[in-house]
Amino acid sequence: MSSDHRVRNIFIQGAISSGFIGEKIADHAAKKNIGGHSIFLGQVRADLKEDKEVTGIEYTSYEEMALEKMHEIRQAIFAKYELTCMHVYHSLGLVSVGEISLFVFASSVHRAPAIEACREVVERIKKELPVWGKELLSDHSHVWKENRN
Amino acid sequence: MSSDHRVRNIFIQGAISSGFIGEKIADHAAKKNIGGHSIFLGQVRADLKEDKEVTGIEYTSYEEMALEKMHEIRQAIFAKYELTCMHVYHSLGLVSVGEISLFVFASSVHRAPAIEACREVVERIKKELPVWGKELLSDHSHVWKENRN
Amino acid sequence: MSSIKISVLFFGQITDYTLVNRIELNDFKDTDTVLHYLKTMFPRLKESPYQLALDKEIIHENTLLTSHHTVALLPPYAGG
Amino acid sequence: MSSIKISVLFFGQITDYTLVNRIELNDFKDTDTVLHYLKTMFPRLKESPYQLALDKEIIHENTLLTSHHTVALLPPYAGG
Repeated sequence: MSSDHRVRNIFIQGAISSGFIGEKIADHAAKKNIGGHSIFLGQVRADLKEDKEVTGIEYTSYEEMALEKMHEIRQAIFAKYELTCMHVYHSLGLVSVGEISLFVFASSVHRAPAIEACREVVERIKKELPVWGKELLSDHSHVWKENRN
Repeated sequence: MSSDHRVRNIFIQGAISSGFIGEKIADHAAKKNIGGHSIFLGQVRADLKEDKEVTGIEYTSYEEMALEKMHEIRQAIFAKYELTCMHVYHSLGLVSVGEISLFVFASSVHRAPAIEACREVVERIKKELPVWGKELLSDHSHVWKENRN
Repeated sequence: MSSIKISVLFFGQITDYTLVNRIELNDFKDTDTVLHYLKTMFPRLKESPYQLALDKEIIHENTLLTSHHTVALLPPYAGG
Repeated sequence: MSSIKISVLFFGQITDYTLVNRIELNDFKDTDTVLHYLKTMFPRLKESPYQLALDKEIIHENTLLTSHHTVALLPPYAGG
């Protein structure tokens, strides 16, 4: 089911809404062996870049490669942690400041595997997925997002 | 605001709904310096106890003491981690299998403080808050929940 | 000498045999005396794990009581 | 000898000066020859950090090309 061999899509056009996140949480009420969920949400910040405020990020990806890589990460995480399920969503296109662009959701019987897996997946996504973010500035210029370690 | 000295209530009567969680996430769209949210959700499992299935947990607490303790934990966490804000909700009364009884929500500019603070708060809540759970079994008997480390 | 009036609170599995959440006691000078009395009243307390709180602070030693003190018997926590 | 036809994909900040996301090239025998050509066409590539992927796999050495190969120039990732 959750740890199957199918390559899944993770990309969502535009921001990930809080309603969507709430629905995904509700979907797990039927999984009666889950004891803990760990969720990470990445939100777009109004950083100052070259003295101008970031108003949003336009995400692009080498989608085919990203989905294959994500599949590989997923397989590795399921091999390493005893998870009930895991879901990953990443935005493409424009996400405005204050909106959510990354949603990682791991669940397990006891809490530790969900918490550790969620954290590791976030780190791997940021390091290993071919995704780029064009930070749009208040004067309509742009800079390219750089990830911190 | 978030790191103030007021003792806040954390208790919610009954289960914590996915709609409530979605709303709390949406509330943070206005905080434009947040880059990462880390969320932990505790969900009631249909464990087998004495060969009978758990159908729900009835939570009770020494509320006054729990709120003081939670306030102390909160102050320590804000002193240790650079957080934008943190929210904690715990159920009292009946929470059925598949429903959520604990919601910890930490946010920060960069992801690491939110992730580490969320995890530490969950561990401290389970160890340090005077809360008890009566696990109701399918034959109307009960056992008392014991936390694993 | 005026009477010392204290409250005793029971929680979790302890209420399975105390059947009440709270009792009021008069004229117990310290927490050891209270515990001794409670163990007579509720023999299962002798096999139950619990911590003692005095006015919401965990105590590990016998402590003198004054009026309006609240003693609480706290079985192992199980929140979350 | 039949012609070798490959695609080259550009991403992120590299597209600021390539202005296109994709070009098709004919008769380049290996990835070094492609890179040499691209650096002539887009001099800013010489100062840009990137990794090279051949058919979605990162490569670190010069690699022979055959038709339908896809070469991608990937600047540092910035997902999340």
